[in-house]
Amino acid sequence: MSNRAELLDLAAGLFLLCAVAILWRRDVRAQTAWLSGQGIALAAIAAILGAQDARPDLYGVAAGVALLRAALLPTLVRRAIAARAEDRESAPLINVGASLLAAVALVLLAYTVAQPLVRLEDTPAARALPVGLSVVLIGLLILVTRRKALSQIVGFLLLDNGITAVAFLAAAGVPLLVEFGVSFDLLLAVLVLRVLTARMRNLFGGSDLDEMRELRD
Amino acid sequence: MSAPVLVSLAQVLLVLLGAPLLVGAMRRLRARMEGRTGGGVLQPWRDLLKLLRKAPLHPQGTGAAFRFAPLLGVACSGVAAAAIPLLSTRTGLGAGADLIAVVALLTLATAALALAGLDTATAFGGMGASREMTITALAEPAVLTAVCALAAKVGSTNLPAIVAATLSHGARPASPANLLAAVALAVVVLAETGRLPVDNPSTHLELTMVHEAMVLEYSGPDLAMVELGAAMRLTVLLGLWSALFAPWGITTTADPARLLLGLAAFAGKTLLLGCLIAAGEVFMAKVRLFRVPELLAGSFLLAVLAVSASFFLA
Amino acid sequence: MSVNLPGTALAVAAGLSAGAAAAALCAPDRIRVRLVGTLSALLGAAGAVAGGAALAGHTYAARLPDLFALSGVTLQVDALSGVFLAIAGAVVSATSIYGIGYASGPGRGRWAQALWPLFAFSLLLVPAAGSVSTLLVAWELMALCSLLLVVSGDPASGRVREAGVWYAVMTHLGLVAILTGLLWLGAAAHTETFAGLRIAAAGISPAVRGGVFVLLLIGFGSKAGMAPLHAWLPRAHPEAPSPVSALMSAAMVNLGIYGLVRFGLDLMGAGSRWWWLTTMTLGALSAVYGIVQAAVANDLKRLLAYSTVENLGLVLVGVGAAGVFQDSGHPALAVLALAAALLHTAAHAAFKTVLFLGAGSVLHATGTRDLDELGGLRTRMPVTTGVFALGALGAAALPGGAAFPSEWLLLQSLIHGLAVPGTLVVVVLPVTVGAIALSAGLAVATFVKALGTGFLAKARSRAAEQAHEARGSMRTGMGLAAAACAALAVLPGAAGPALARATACAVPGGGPRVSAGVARQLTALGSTLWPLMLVAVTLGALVLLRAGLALVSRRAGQRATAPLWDCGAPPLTARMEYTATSFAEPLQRVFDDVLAPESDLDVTPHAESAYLVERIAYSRAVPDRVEHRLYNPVVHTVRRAGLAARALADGSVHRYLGYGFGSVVILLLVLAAAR
Amino acid sequence: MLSLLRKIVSVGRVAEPAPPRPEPAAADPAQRIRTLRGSAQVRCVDAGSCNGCEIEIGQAFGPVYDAERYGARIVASPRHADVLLVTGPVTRNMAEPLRRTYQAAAQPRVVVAVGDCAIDCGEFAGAYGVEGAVADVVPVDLAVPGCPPAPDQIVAALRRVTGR
Repeated sequence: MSNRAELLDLAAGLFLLCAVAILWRRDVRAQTAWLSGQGIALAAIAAILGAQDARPDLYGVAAGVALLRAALLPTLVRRAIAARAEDRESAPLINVGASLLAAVALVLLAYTVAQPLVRLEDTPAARALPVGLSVVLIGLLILVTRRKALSQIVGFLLLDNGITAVAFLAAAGVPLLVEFGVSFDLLLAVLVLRVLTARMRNLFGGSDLDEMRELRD
Repeated sequence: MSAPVLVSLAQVLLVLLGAPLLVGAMRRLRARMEGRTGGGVLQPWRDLLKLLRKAPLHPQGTGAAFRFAPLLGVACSGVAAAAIPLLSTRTGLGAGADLIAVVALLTLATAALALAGLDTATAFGGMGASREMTITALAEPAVLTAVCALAAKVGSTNLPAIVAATLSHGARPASPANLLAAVALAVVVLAETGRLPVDNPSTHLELTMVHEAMVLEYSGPDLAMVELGAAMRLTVLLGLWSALFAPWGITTTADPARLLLGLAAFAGKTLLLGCLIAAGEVFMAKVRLFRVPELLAGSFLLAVLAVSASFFLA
Repeated sequence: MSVNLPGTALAVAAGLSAGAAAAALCAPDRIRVRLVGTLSALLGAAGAVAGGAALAGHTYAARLPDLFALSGVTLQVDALSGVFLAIAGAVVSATSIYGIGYASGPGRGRWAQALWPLFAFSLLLVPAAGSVSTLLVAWELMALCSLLLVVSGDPASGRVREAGVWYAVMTHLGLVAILTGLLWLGAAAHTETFAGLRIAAAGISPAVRGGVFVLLLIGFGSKAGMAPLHAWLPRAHPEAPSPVSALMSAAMVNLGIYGLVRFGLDLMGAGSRWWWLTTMTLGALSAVYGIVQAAVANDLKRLLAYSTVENLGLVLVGVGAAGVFQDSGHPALAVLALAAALLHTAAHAAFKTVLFLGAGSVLHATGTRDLDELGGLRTRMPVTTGVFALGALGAAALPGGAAFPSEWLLLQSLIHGLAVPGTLVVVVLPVTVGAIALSAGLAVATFVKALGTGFLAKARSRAAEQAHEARGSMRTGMGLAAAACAALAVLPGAAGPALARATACAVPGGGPRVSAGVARQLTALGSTLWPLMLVAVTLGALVLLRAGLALVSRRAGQRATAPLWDCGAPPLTARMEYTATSFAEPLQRVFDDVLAPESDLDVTPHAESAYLVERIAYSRAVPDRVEHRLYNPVVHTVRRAGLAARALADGSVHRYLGYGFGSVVILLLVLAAAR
Repeated sequence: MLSLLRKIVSVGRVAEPAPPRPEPAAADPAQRIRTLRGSAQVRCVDAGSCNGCEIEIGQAFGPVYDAERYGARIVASPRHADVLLVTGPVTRNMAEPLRRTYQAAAQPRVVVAVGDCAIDCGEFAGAYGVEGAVADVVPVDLAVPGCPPAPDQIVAALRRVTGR
């Protein structure tokens, strides 16, 4: 096996490890640190794919991803936490142990459903596809099971990282423009959510989603 | 005596003599980071020798379990030290050096000490035993699943075989399966050796104790054996971890010169890992007892991922 | 022609069984117990000889057409039957000797004693059966005898009656499932002998075979304590007299495994993959659920019963894995997994006999099974404690224990199974390994609890303070079982050839070459464990010597005795000890979602002020959740249906006759329409 | 975490340089009991003090005085201990626990009376709740006078035990 494929595997492994760590930790600040790590791993995946297919544009994408996912977005989330200390704990709906066991099931599920795709095209990138899929599912799990709006943002970012990874691995990279378009949408979304949570906090004194149910009318 | 047997004996001797020094170095580093000077690397040995010279006591109402658990602890760690390829893959136990058997042997020592804690009939002894057994029970799935990930590729749970296979492929230790399994086992090693964030080895408050609470009743030579056993356990587990994930320096022969190199590598790696743990402990607080299962569930998840990753990645 | 060893031994066993039963009914009281016990022990020995001979390669087949009115009796003994014959025989021997001392007390009826040899013989007859009808008859005999023995403990007690009802209902529902399944199979194959079925099974449609397997899995699985059909076990085992519990838990439940292996693997040729994945999943589930319940149980015998659920779950995992590997064309792995399952069955039988007999001695000596009231037995019952410790070491699957080699082998087969291609295998195997590991870890905690709070430390009640050592024959019985435990722990390799022969019966593709490979592997296992043990023992001795030296060099005299450290504030009473409940509390909290324990806190304030507490009552119970969630609704529905049906029965004879007449007419109409 | 690391680096070592070893005297435990040379596990017993001495003992084991570098370490059980640091006048309620603590420690053991109260009941002499000085209850090997004694005096006493 080539050196590059091994590096790709390693980056994919790190990518998955970061997702698990985000699920594992309760402290949102620690989660953002892992999110940065994941952004770096994602950028590494893009760069390795670029080197493999000799596509310089992917280097650009990698740089963009690194800037945005590893630095900008986590910093935004961290700023949002800095304002209020009590939101640091992610307050999961089901206990962390159970959600970790659920993640075991999800990863195995991702692995099972990705098998036909892997068989279709047996490249190192395709074989790493279940990793991306797993991260998407774990992101969704966090979105579903976490109570605080901030940890929902983390879950959202995780989900998007997963989708991006799937895009890289399955289609060997998306056009530069599309990637940046998506990324800026994401940035916008995070900013909006941040502003919203800040305002909610000022109005209601907390961002517990269960307590927001009354806001629907 | 054949060379592999000598290698094993050397490993046992090394762990026996070196374990207290490792603990001393870790305490020293921690003291320095806290602005103190600390007791020096040799202090644990001084403590041990003093304890051995003290008068042995027989606490009323304790029985054989209490009396023999410390010795069993040292014996189990010693046998593990003989089995794990710390210096060379040619250890004297050959096929007996099985990863599962070594893990089970260390569990046996834990169970014996827990029985000793219960045997004292004191509240603290029972409390420590209960907590220790809870943690051990929950750590087991992560260990064996990680073992599964490591063994699946080599096709054997034999330790020298696993280490030799890793050594023969230069870049193998960095595969994603190994990476995930390494993190999983690292958490387990922390839990099994009673380090932060699972247990605080330097606590004086009985209600927060896990391992310490079981041994409150020991004194003199018995306590020396308990402490020596704990130190050897730490060294052996760190050695096992480094043999599995950073096997550099371990020879596949019994050549004396290479063994010396292996010795230096072993000392360096173990010291580095020990110092990492000690330094980490300065920054960390103990987690609540009922969050420990979360920690171990995460470790189990990583181990399962390691197994899956060994299939879908590389 | 030379004498056929298994056949002769079985005939001897039959004679001894009849003799012992007759002796129980007729012999004078003075010698009755001793005579029945001795004859039953010999019966067991004969069974063990039959099994041993079968394992050594002797086979036996016979047809006795006149023995039974309609179908006759067909017997057939091969190495696979041999495993179960040998186990059952050995367990019968140990428990019968134990029973002499146990039954000597007052209130032991003749009928209960007469049933004992019959039950024992039925345990030998089931694996020796060579046709469906013989198997069913033997099975029913076994079920009936065991049921009567369960309720023989104390028929007046409500709990015993309740246990009896549960056991009766579940064992008969299981029988119905087996009966239906086997009749269906027999009808499809047009034969009822095993030899005929083996040939005909290949021609039966997969759908029929699948249906038969599901029925058999339900029937045999419920006998083997497979979750969620285990509910009778934790009820029947604690209430039955201890030798009966031992015999049921160590020998009878194994026959469920025998049925599955015989029909699923041997006669129906492994079938489809989903059969075995189901078996494996249910096995893993049973293992984890059983041991979680055992970990929080206070009743020593209930704990042991749940441990049986766990261990049989592990055996089911092995059997399931064997099926999966066989199905995917890896006979060598299948043989390995099946050998692990059979070895674990034997190991479980050995240590569970020890543990149940030990628990019986404790019950005999103290009158309680509640771990929270025991403790301190170590000084008063040293032999029982030692033997129980050996059994607990086995049950915890630690090195030196009986179950360690078999669990090790099981893990080996699963780990090597990862090489089998197939997504499902890759998904299922790691999770199964995790489940086995979790059950092994919890088993350690469970048996540290059982030994530590039950036997070590201080007595927690007067009953435990006044305990006495078990009688001579009880000690002998326990000692025999403990010796078997020790042998399995240190010499598992010796079982290699026998297991190879037994697995060759069930895994046809294996062939002698593969079996020889397994034998080699098992021998290697034996030699693998030897150095470990040896070195551990030597090192232990060395360290001991060192400690002794330190002692001698410092002070020639004895160790000074000091009071326990009580934090300076005496007295340190037994009430301050950790109890079994408090020991298991962290685990109970961790598995809160699985166990759903019920706790009740009742605070009675003082009459004068609401802020002063007069009394606090706390109670906690961990009911079987499966039973609550699954069985109770079914029972309620059935009861409601029954009540509704009572409206039909108003006592009028005419009406009842009318029902009969009506059904005959409807039946005839259906037949006519079908024509 | 980074800020903590920065603080560790910037503060560095705060332990004061070790003062010269106290002159060994014939009455020193280290001279009498060769077993304890180089290592002493310490158990503190508050027999009824005002907690002034406890604060000073805490300082003695803190970063500045750092008694650990001379081989002394605080432990959680008298079974593990060689040295009992007893403070305060012995109150009636603490007399028996003190005796039992002394018995619980394995031979050889050293009792250090810390503070004036421990030596002669100090301010509390003759009070109704006081049983007597520490020496009235258990044999005392070393005394550290002062109300409260300074940490360096406590450290010096411990050095007399460990001989370092």
